[in-house]
Amino acid sequence: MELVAIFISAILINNFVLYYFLGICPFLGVSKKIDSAFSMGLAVTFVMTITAVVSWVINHWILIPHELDYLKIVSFILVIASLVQLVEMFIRKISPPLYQALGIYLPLITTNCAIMGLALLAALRDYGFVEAVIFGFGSGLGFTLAIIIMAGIREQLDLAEVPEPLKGAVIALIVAGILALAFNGFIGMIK
Amino acid sequence: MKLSVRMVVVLTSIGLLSGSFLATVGHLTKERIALNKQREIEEAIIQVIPGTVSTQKLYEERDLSVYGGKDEQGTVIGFAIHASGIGFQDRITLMLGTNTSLERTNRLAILDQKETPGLGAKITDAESFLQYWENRDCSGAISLRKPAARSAEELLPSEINTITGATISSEAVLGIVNSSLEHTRRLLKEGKLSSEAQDVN
Amino acid sequence: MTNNAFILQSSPHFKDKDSVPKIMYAVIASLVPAVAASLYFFRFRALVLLVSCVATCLVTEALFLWLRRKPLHSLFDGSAVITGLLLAMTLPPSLSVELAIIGAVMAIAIGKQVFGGLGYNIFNPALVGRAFLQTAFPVAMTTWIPPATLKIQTATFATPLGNLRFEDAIARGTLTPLKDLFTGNVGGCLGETSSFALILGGLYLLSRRVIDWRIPLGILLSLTAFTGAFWLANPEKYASPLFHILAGGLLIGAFFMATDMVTSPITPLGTWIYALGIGIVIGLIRLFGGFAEGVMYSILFMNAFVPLLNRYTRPRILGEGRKA
Amino acid sequence: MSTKTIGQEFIKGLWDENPVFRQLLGLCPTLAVTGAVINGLAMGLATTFVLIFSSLVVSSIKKLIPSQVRIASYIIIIATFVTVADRFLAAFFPPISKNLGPYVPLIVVNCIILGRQEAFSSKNTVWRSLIDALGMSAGFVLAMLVLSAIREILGAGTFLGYQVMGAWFEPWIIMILPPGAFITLGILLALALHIEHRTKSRK
Amino acid sequence: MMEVFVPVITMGILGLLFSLGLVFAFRKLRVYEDPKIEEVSEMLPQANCGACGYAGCRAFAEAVVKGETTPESCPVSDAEGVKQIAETLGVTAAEVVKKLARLHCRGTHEAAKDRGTYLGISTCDASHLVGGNKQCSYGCLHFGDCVRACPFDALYMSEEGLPVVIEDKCTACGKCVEACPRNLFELHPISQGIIVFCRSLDRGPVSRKVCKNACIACGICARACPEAIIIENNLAIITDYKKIDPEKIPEIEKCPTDSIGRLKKEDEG
Amino acid sequence: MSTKTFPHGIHPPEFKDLTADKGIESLSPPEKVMIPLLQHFGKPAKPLVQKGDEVLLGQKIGEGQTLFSASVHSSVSGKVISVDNYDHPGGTPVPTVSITNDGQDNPFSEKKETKDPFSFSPEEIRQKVREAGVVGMGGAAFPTAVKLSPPKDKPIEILIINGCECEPLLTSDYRLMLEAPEDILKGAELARIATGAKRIIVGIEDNKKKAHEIFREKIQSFDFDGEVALLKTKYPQGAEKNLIYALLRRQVPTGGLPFDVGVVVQNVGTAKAIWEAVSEGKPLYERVISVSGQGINEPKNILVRIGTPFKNAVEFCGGLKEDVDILVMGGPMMGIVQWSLDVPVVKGTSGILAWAAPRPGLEYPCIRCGRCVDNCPMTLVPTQLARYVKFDDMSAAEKWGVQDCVECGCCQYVCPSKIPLVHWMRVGKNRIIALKQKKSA
Repeated sequence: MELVAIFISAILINNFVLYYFLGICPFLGVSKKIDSAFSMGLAVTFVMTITAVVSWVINHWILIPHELDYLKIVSFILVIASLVQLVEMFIRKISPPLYQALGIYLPLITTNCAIMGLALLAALRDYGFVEAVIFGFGSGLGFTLAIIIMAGIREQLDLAEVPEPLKGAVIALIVAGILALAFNGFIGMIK
Repeated sequence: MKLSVRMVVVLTSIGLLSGSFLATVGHLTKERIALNKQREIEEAIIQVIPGTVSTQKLYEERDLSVYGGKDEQGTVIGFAIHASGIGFQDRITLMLGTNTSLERTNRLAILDQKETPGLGAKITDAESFLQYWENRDCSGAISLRKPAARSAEELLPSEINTITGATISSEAVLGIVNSSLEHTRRLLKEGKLSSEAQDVN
Repeated sequence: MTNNAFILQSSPHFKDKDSVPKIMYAVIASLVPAVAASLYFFRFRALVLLVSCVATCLVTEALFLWLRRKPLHSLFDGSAVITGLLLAMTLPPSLSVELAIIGAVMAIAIGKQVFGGLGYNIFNPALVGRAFLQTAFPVAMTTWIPPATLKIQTATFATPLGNLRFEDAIARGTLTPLKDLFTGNVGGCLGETSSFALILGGLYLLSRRVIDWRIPLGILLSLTAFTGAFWLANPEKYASPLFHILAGGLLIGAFFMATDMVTSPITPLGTWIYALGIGIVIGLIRLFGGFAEGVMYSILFMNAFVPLLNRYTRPRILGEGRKA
Repeated sequence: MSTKTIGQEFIKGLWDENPVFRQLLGLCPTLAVTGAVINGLAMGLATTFVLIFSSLVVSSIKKLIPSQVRIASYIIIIATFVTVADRFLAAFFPPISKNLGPYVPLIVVNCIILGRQEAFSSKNTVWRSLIDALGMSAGFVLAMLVLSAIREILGAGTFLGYQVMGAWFEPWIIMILPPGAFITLGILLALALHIEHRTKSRK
Repeated sequence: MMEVFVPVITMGILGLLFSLGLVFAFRKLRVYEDPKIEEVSEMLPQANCGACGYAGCRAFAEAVVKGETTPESCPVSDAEGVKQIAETLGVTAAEVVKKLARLHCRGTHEAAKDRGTYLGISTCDASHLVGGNKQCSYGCLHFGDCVRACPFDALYMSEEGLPVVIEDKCTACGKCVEACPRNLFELHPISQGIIVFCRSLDRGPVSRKVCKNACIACGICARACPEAIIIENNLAIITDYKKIDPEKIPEIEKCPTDSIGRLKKEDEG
Repeated sequence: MSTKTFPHGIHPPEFKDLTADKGIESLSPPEKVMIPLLQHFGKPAKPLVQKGDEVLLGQKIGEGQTLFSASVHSSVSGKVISVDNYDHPGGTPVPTVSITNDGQDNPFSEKKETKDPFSFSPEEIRQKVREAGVVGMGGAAFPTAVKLSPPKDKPIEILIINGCECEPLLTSDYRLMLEAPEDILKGAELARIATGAKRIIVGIEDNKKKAHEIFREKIQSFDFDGEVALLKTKYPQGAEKNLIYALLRRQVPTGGLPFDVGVVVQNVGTAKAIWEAVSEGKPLYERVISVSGQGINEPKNILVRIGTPFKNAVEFCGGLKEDVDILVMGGPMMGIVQWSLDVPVVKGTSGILAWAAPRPGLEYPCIRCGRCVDNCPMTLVPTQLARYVKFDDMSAAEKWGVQDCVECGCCQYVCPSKIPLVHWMRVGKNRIIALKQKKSA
């Protein structure tokens, strides 16, 4: 039950983008077209799930036993950065079509605060291994949901007479605000 | 120097330098940070078990720690249950003081919450919520009075009043309290809450 | 006869008489029974809120049209009036006028004009205004007064849904009778109390073919199925589907909010998914969520999916996919 | 190379190249911790600290680092200073540290910082980099201040905790919640674009 | 001692691993790119107008470096820019003659009569689809598709209703030539003096009826300069611009409808 | 009797009573005819005469250049006065042969066909139809000979005779069906032979009950496998793809032709022209048109020579009323507006209509009511297509099927925002073609 709660809450209630403001840069940058938003979402979900695993291992096998709490930030960021590179190379090797779809988004993910935020939040909340993985996967799906909705809306707004100074990031932020309002309806559903 | 060798050397040495620098900083701040944490907990324990002079950690796991509040003689005069769980919007962390037999509540303190300001956030408010938690019968599960009773006198000994308009937050706190009480009771029965456990540090 | 007199245009040269203002004024007309009911049940409070919301919406719309250097005639297309009316109808009668005005400004400003005005908004403007108010002033927006017809004086008064969700109404046997829900003799937002008046207006809109019949039907179907399943499983804990349909903002949502043409899908399949989705999300929020009422949130939530629905439910073109 | 005077180098961060309003960088903390001025200010200062020191370090050792491991080295350097800031706040300002939560460690992935190292410090002298870092930080702090002031005043009726609005004022709670953050930043950006557009067309 | 040792070692190992990974990646995945592409790309105007026939300035730069095309194929670059690119690549640049877009119509609101009340979409191509809003079937439709198509803001609609080329801004990218549904634009060298300002193939009486400034194929210009101007399909056509004798220009400009001649001051930006 | 139909579509006011009961009258040939060399879609025909030539009635004056263009014949006897660009009802000037009428109507060919027309081979029928320059008379003016030549790999089962005339106001086909049912059926039989079809279905809308009855009766006397089907009165019932779907539930593939589903559709007027071409060798130099609308003083159905200026036809019908402000060639839903009465009647002219248009309503932004989607007979999403075209996203417009639009006008008819949807579609198609040409160039 606890796992389901973590999962649902990561997608709908404490959505990474709309509640924690994590991953705003790609959320605004890669949400212009649905297709690329979808690929970005998949890439983030994939990397988030792996990050959840790896950061848990680092945290619980190296940092906590040796009381190296203060190395958390630097080790997480290094691990994420190398992980993303590794994943990129790996995908390029095993599946060129997948690389075409996802690969170009992977470098963008390195400095995506959603990934780092995930590792930090999972550590902060002291999640167990399975919980951390579910949290990572759910958060990735939450990000994907938000960015796809946003891309759909922005594709439609491309065909709207949005006033000139509001075009682009501004209208996207306002839409994000209204989306955050709409997602508010789900709070309190998990307790 | 060959480029790849230089790459390895540069990065490794930056890593080494940063490691030693951080070790120093970590070492310097470690105690202070631990002290801050301890002080925060202690203040909360003193708040929920009046008369506490010193405290002792009796049990610890994720989402639930039990502390003993001691008087000047060093006898445990009450338990302080430090628990957290999911609230309306995000996690709620609270501290509940009880007597040593876990049959009466002492006081409740909310340490961390992100409930709706003006509504759910009233769980931190003494008048509308916390006052009802004093001296409740907690030998069984505590229950919620809804719709809210007009005065504390109307409530049963094991009842607390809902915050009008914030039933879910009230329920969330109640849920965290009841489950952690039950858990603590089990620990007590199993003899895991011995006051001979190590001092809080 | 001079040559220059003729009109030059592309075919077709016949056009139906219906127009945007006509549609908008039909919606306004359909709201008359509900407005009347709100005036009857909440008297002066209703009047004040209705007038201030409509006036603010018009003023805000005019201001934005002026700022954007657009012709002012679109002020009279009736859409701003509808936004104002619908917003007022979804406000608690005890709400102060200042807050209602803030809501109305937000409804037009961030709900409609920032997207380019009529026809381009993604979310229902009235609901954006209301959601803004709900989040900004949660206390004021969940404080209810009894209708004037009940003649009781009390500081707080629960809506039928609040009573059900937060006060164990079924167990305590205080569930609001269906008859009261139907006539509107209960607490709640201005325009949502009288199911009778809303159904009347809804049927008018359906008969004029102003709204898509699939939307109210889909919402009612999925909500009935969802709440019905739980009700059948445990009638001691869950209320009947009929109660859920008549209580709260379901009818005003299903007939007047979800059917907003601009923010609902244009494809038939998309419309079905949209409507069924709204019903399910309402059920989820009402039964398990942190709010007693979920109509506003569920419509806004499904509004967000409309562009995706439109895109992925494009009807098959006649002959598409057949081999040439 | 840059031909700007030192003054211009500093000023550009405030408006022309303001990281938040003009370059849309570092939006995550800008949105997340601006519910109260004190948090916004603390965040701004923490970022300033990291930006200045990493710029100093990067610009002074730029010649030693092969370009292939450039980014990796920057990340380590930045992460080191972020850790320092994080530990410092936790040790001496525990309430603020608690309020900012994971957002202080997240400075490490703030695009402003990596961006400045990549775009400026790695190509310029120590002195210029310092000025640039100061200007950028000032721009960032300014943005944080403006946003958090609006949100705190409207959302709670206070500024830095002091009541500034009269008793008649009903706080707009939405402003300190996520939707308010998005909408306020959106409106501020629109204003910034509008002002920029007007000054440009006047030229 | 351990307290310092462990973190230092940990960080050292992390740095080492990371750098090894990067070395590996650098070795395996390096993609060679000619640095000249970057250089040339920076010299280009970055208008990405596509007039050169490539997907954008970057693509053009790649093509130039590979030798697929020549520097002067960028119609937007001025002579200086082309020379610079050519020097970078070590090739000689051909002489670039600055060209400008010219409108071959003088059917102002006043001169060219309307066909009727046009109620369609306000673009030239839409109007052209229903035969146009002007009685003349060949002339300017006044909706400014060319103005909207110009990536350099080098066109504006004059009050008389015709697009005007701002000579300083025009780069002869040819977007307006493509945009005009009636093909009224042509690119001419800046020095070009004489131009026919009409494209109407209507017979003289008809042309005269629908537009005051239309060529009525009277033949005055052709008689004045028969070696360069002919009348064909009811229209004066300059067959060879180079053969026009400057001395004959006054004679040519005796055109009764002003539909051939030098640019008038008011037509220049 | 059940009526067949297709999904969606609209039912605009018909106004057919203006001319439905008026028999076809002949308009005497004018003093001067202007015969455009382009009366079909494709390239103009090559002129065979030049200024000063004497021509006879029915003499070929323009030779179709390609398979898809039709030959043009003189509709009077007289003298060619010019071969030059002249205004065409299509909107832009095309090469036109102007002939002064000597009033003699001396026919070009004297020799009458003696052979029984039904004994011709398919190739002979096609040859005669091509020679006579017959094109589809419904409005699109597609060369009929091409329509009668199905590719070998696509066997034709059914020939549909289109008697729907679903456009409001027009009654020329209806009158033809009443006055020359036998010629139509004979032409249909010839077309059936030429295409190798097994069955003939005549489709008639149920607002033309009288025509339906006559055809049911007359078809008995023919020995082919035929059927007269009653269709619901709905626009665009007469559109080829919708008609095929309504009668046979077959869907013509997107980008395909009726051939692909084993069907050929011919308009009633075309059927009659086929009969005349094959039995008498008579070229298509005259046709029946409706001159109608509230703006015409005496609405009539008239038989006119190709090349007759609109002015003559309108004056024959009492002239225009004072308040007329729209003049249309064809039906009110798909017809082309005219700015002058000097243009000539062409083979594709089914009517000349004029009325006083109501003041155009203001155009509002699309409120996404979805009526265009609910009424599009091709099940397109017109509003989305129009937005794609407006914001110049041609690849999306293509993906959403802008090229499948048949420009029937249903969407624009119902649009409460008064958006010129069809105009946008046409602009879109045009831009896509231009882009493709640019790409291939």
